[in-house]
Amino acid sequence: QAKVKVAGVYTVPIEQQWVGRIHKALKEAEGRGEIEYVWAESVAATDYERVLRQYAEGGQQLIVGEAFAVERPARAVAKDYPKTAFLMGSSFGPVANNFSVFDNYIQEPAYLTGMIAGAMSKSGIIGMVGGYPIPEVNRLMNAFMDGAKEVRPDIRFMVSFIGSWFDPPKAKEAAFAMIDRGADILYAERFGVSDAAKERGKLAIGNVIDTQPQYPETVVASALWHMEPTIFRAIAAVREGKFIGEDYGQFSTMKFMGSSLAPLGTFEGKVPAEAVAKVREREEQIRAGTFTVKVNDGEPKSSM
Amino acid sequence: MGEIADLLLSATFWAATLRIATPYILGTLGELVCERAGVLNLGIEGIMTLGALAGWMAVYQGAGLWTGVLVAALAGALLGLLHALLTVPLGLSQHVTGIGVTLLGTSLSYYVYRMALPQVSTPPTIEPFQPFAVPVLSDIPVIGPALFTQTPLTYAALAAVALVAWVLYRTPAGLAVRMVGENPAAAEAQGIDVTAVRVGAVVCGSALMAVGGAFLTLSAFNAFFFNMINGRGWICIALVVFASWRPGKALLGALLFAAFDAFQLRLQQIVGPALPYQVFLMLPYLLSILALVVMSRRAAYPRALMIPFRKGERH
Amino acid sequence: MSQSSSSGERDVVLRLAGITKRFGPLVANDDVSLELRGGQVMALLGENGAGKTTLMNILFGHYVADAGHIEAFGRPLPPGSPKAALAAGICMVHQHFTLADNLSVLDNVILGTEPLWRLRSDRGRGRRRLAELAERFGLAVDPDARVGSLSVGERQRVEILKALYRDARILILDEPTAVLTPQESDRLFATLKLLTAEGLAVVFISHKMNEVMAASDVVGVLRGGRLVALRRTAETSRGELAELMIGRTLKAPTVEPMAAGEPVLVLSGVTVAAGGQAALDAVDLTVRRHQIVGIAGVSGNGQSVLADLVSGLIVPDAGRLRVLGDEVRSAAPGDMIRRGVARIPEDRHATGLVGDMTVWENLIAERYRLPEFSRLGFLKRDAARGRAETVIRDYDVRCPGPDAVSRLLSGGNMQKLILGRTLSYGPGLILANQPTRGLDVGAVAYVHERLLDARAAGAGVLLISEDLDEILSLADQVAVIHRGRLSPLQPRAGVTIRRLGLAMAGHWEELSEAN
Amino acid sequence: MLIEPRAHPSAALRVLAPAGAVVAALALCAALIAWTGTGVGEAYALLFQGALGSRFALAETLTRATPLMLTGLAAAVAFRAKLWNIGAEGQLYAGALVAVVLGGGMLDLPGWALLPAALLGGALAGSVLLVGPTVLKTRLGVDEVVTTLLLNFVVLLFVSLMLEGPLKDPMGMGWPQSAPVLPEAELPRLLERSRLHAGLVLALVAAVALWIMNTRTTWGYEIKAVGANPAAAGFAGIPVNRVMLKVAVLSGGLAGLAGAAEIAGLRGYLTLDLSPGFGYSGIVVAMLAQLHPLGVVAASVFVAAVFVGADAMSRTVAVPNYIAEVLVAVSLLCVLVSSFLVRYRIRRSPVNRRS
Ligand SMILES: Nc1ncnc2c1ncn2[C@@H]1O[C@H](COP(=O)(O)OP(=O)(O)OP(=O)(O)O)[C@@H](O)[C@H]1O
Ligand SMILES: Nc1ncnc2c1ncn2[C@@H]1O[C@H](COP(=O)(O)OP(=O)(O)OP(=O)(O)O)[C@@H](O)[C@H]1O
Ligand SMILES: [Mg+2]
Ligand SMILES: [Mg+2]
Repeated sequence: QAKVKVAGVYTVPIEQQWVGRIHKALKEAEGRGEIEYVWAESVAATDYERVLRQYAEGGQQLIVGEAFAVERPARAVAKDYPKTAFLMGSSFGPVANNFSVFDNYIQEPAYLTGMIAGAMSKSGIIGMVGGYPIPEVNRLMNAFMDGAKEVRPDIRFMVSFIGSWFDPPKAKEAAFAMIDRGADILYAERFGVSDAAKERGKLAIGNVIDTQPQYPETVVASALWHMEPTIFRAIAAVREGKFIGEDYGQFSTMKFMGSSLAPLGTFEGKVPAEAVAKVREREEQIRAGTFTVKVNDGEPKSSM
Repeated sequence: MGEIADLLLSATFWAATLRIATPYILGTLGELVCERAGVLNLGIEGIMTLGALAGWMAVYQGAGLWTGVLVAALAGALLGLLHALLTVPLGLSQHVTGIGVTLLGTSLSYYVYRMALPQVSTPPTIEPFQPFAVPVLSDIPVIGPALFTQTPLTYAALAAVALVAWVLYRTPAGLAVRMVGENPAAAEAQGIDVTAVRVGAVVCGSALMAVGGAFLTLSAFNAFFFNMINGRGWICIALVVFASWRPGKALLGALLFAAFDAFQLRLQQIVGPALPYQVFLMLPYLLSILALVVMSRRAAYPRALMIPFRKGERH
Repeated sequence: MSQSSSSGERDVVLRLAGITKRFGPLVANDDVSLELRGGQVMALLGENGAGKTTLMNILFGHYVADAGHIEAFGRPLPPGSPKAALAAGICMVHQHFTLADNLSVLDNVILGTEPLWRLRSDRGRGRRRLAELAERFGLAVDPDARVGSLSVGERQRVEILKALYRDARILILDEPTAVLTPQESDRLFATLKLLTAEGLAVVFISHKMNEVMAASDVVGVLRGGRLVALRRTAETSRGELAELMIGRTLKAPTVEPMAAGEPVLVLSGVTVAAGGQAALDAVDLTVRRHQIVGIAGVSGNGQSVLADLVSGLIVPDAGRLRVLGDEVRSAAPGDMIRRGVARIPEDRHATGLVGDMTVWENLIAERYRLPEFSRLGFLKRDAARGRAETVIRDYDVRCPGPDAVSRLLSGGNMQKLILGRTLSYGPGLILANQPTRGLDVGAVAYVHERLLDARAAGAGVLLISEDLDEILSLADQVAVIHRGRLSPLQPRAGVTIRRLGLAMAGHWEELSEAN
Repeated sequence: MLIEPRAHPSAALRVLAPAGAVVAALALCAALIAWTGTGVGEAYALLFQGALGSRFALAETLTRATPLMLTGLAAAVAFRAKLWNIGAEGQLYAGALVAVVLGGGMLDLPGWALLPAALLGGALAGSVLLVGPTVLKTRLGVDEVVTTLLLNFVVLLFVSLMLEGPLKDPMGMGWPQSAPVLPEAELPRLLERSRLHAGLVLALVAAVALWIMNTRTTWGYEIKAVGANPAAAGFAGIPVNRVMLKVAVLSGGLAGLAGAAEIAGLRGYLTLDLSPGFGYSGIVVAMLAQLHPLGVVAASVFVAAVFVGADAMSRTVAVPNYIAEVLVAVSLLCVLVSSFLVRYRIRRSPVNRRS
């Protein structure tokens, strides 16, 4: 059976959590011998369209990437290459028959981590450091805040955005500033935040990837994103010639195993049992579809 | 407002300021040494990037942290040597060479990082420098926790200020550096090898910058990131002017700049969403410009800055 | 200033053999050989560009000769190393001062006298030694003063101190007196005499014939890079030297008596403040047609402010300035040019010409917007080149042509270019600020002639100069400027160098007693 | 060792030097490519192919060259007057911001006026942004290298503020991006099925106009004089400060136009990553061109070709795509050295021999 030719086009280096998850899923497919995988990282927005076109011209069957800041060109390219399948991270809907979209709909585990954070906080203050207030970030922060408020209604939040995706030292400083003002749990949307928590003996909540191995004493829980369901499904569709424009968003939800709450690991037994029970209950309800986490893309605000 | 006053008086605020200031202090000192010798080094951003990578990579490969610092300094010195060779004996445009060096330093760092670590999807980390409380001194109220609970590189940066000031103002070599920056023809007439002094100053200054970059990967953080320096080098260029080319004032400028950053990070949390965060982020830049305007008349820049000196040519 | 008597047969301390130096096609030094003995003073003469400075630069190690050999005290001197030259006891005071304005006198002097890698420079020792030298040779300067704040004379003193500090045994002075007052020059030569008596050998370059005659033991004349003559000073004459230098004899300018006409420049009560002080203090001055008014003074006493006023760069803070009948109210050099003021600036390199532009481009700098040279914003390049050719011909500017880069012209030719640019439009008022500084005797004579021609043609000339000979040989009326105040004008007749010199130090009564 | 100016650099040398520099750069980078295990020859063939080898490649190279040409001209005109404008990046963003506002129909202009308004408005925004530092320089002596550099960061933050605030696209799902410009405000495409747009024509026209200005007009004359020696220019009656302002308007305007043309020709809407450092690369381009406007055209195409080609190559073989920037940087440094070798000769010191 012929391998599917897949290309990844990323605007950031593959170390970034987000792209890292896509890259990891594709690497796995490659390892299983299903695909031939090539990729380009750190592609500037100006060059994004060219790279897409070159891959399309070069006979790639499936092109995976993030179209967030480059929606228009990405869609234009898809129109010019109707035989190529495009699977793009996007806040918009699918189009045509070859342009599908996905997004990090992991608000469900984010909600659950919020519950854990609410239960673990002694000071009742949680600090949250983000890059930019975009929907993909806001959505998770808001869900997290909702979860925390569920278990502890009087909890308060500090939110700040550092105005950069790539400045861990700065994220760390922002986190220090929050710790200095009383936060004892930090929502680590960016690299650097957990380091601040670790250095000061505070706790942190991970996001997208599981960072507990690096911070065993610090990271209590993480909301994990798994791109495998999305990617594998798209690859299968291409192989079978059944790829159509659709929204893969749901495959990032817990129901489809597209996201999960990371195991408590080193914090097993340290989180109050009562809270754990509540979290497990919610987890079940979410899987069963009896509880839905609200999707709120609005900018989260401090409540100090 | 009381809250803001409390903030400004808290030890943690000043500790953060000093921490944030460290790469600026080292970078600004490095640039200052170059400019004092008459060479504008716009390669700083690239040199800091290379320093950040080289130091981190050495430690990642198993070297000790201080060896990492040394490796960073060496890498910076090498890139500085390139800048120096092109701008001093050859007398090429310092602007363009500097921008070329920055391009080279950053792109080469990224290339090497990707070649060395092709398959990572989470950034590999090292065990960085830890804060170290100086016994006794760190117990002084407010000042103690602010000044004396830093990581070793921050102490090193403070020592570097004193060292650079001493060398510049108290030693024959420093006098030679200042003289080649003021009037290279005069220095040559006193038997000073202008080329050697300028190259030496640029190399040493670049080593300092690179250590400033390495602070980010060895102390402030534990991994190397693309775009890690994030414009810090350019800020140092401004700080040198702000400091009127004096080491003490460079320290002051770096602290002021860092204080704004630290303040801004905290103010966001106090004032909350009253003002967009970008306004806070803009403040340090706008204030730097304002400071330049206020003190422009008094700025005594090295007279021969950016003016090439080739031996045997008319000057 | 009498001839050194110590020229008895001492040892040869310096030997230059067959020095040749080329800059591209130009041969700046052509097989020059020289010998200098201890205690001897050798003057080097030659036109601008004859190769004097180049020869000394080779001796001192700034340049490397293409051929030739140098020996100091019997030992060969490695080429291209000022450090080696200094170590051999050779010191050089350069044509243009080599001092860093922003550093202190002490810094400037001790630089390079200690090993670079010492942990601490011994400034105490430096200070003591400076004080000692100052005492011994009467060269007092505040060691902590910023060089930029010193007067020209004081800077010259620092240059000499630099040499003495290093125990110079051979001292090169390149046009050391070009910017000094007569008194300062006298002091310099007095100091040199003390030093030569102790065995110091001196080479000095000068365009001033009287100095050469008075202070040297031997004279070398360079022409086109070749050493064309070497004479004992006692056995030659000014006339012979001038002829050797430029190939012809020069006669002193003759100033025809002329009746002064209407006023072209009137300053009444003009005050200009600079940095809180009055740079010009209630100055009254009138220049009339057919008249040359000479302003003497030590530089830094307000001359440049006066020149800036007449150039249109600044306006008075108080008082009135009238130029060719108009009251001047705004600072605009262009307006001055349109009124008919010709301006010869003090520094031809810094303000006179744009060195990187061609001769024709420089020639139209004052008039490029007039219909003569442009139309609808487009330059008339042919008209400009044509004009350049005319000026090159009429003013005898030696250069390859209108497209030559003006930086490559010698000082004298630059000056001719400036004269051509500004005098050829028949000005009513001429500002001549140090018009002959650094020029060789031939070029000086040329400039003087042109100024006198303009005077004859009806222009009034404001001549600012530190060269008292120049003032006394050209001016109809003389005044002295001191600390921003201008003495009343005196007819030249009866004013002597000595009186002028005293007046320049602030004793105006000396000037007026001449009447 | 002695460095001596050459009296008359030969014509052959002038022509061969840049070519030699490029060869040297390729040779230096060959080591990096060999490290990956890829054949160097193959890699470079792919590079050439990717930069110029097809209609698509050519169109892409020219598309990327367009903003570089404009920022390169911006730097060239300013540097000629020794106005060290390091702020083209900020000016570009300012231009783009205004272009998006005007081109988006904010002012209710008639359709035909949208495009000219967007382009002119963008240029004007760039001008204004440089006039500030220039006035500070001429009036107060504030170093413009630093102020223009710092303003880049301020502008970027301001753009970010606008994109998250008033200019945020209501249809943008919360992303910090502006609404697209109206179709009437778009520059026409030059080639079917390519991204090449009429911004290139604007850039070429600007280059020729600047060339004429430099060599034939009083403006060019003034700028040269002021750049070479402001004191002498001022003494001769050239209004130095006014000339500086003119230069600022021109230079900032060209950089602003670069941003406006990227919006109107390529992107359609504004995001924070509009420019991958075009403003800074413009300096590189200007210097490679030795500030000659027509040279800027060649240099920008060269830089764009190296980048596009290397980028394409890195995707075909296993060479990290950062090689593109390494190549641009090394080429720049090599061209600098070669331009030096055209003007100077290095020779061994003659020995101090007896004659
Ligand atoms: N570095 C240099 N490069 C090129 N040409 C030079 C250089 N230095 C000197 N020259 C040339 O050498 C010739 C001799 O110049 P030099 O300065 O020695 O003359 P000079 O006799 O000292 O003149 P002046 O009386 O004006 O001081 C000049 O024509 C000049 O063009
Ligand atoms: N940078 C330079 N490169 C090459 N040649 C130069 C340079 N500067 C000056 N020259 C040469 O210098 C010569 C004349 O300059 P020089 O300095 O001798 O004039 P000058 O008479 O000393 O001027 P002034 O008396 O005003 O100082 C010219 O012939 C020119 O060739
Ligand atoms: Mg000379
Ligand atoms: Mg001279």
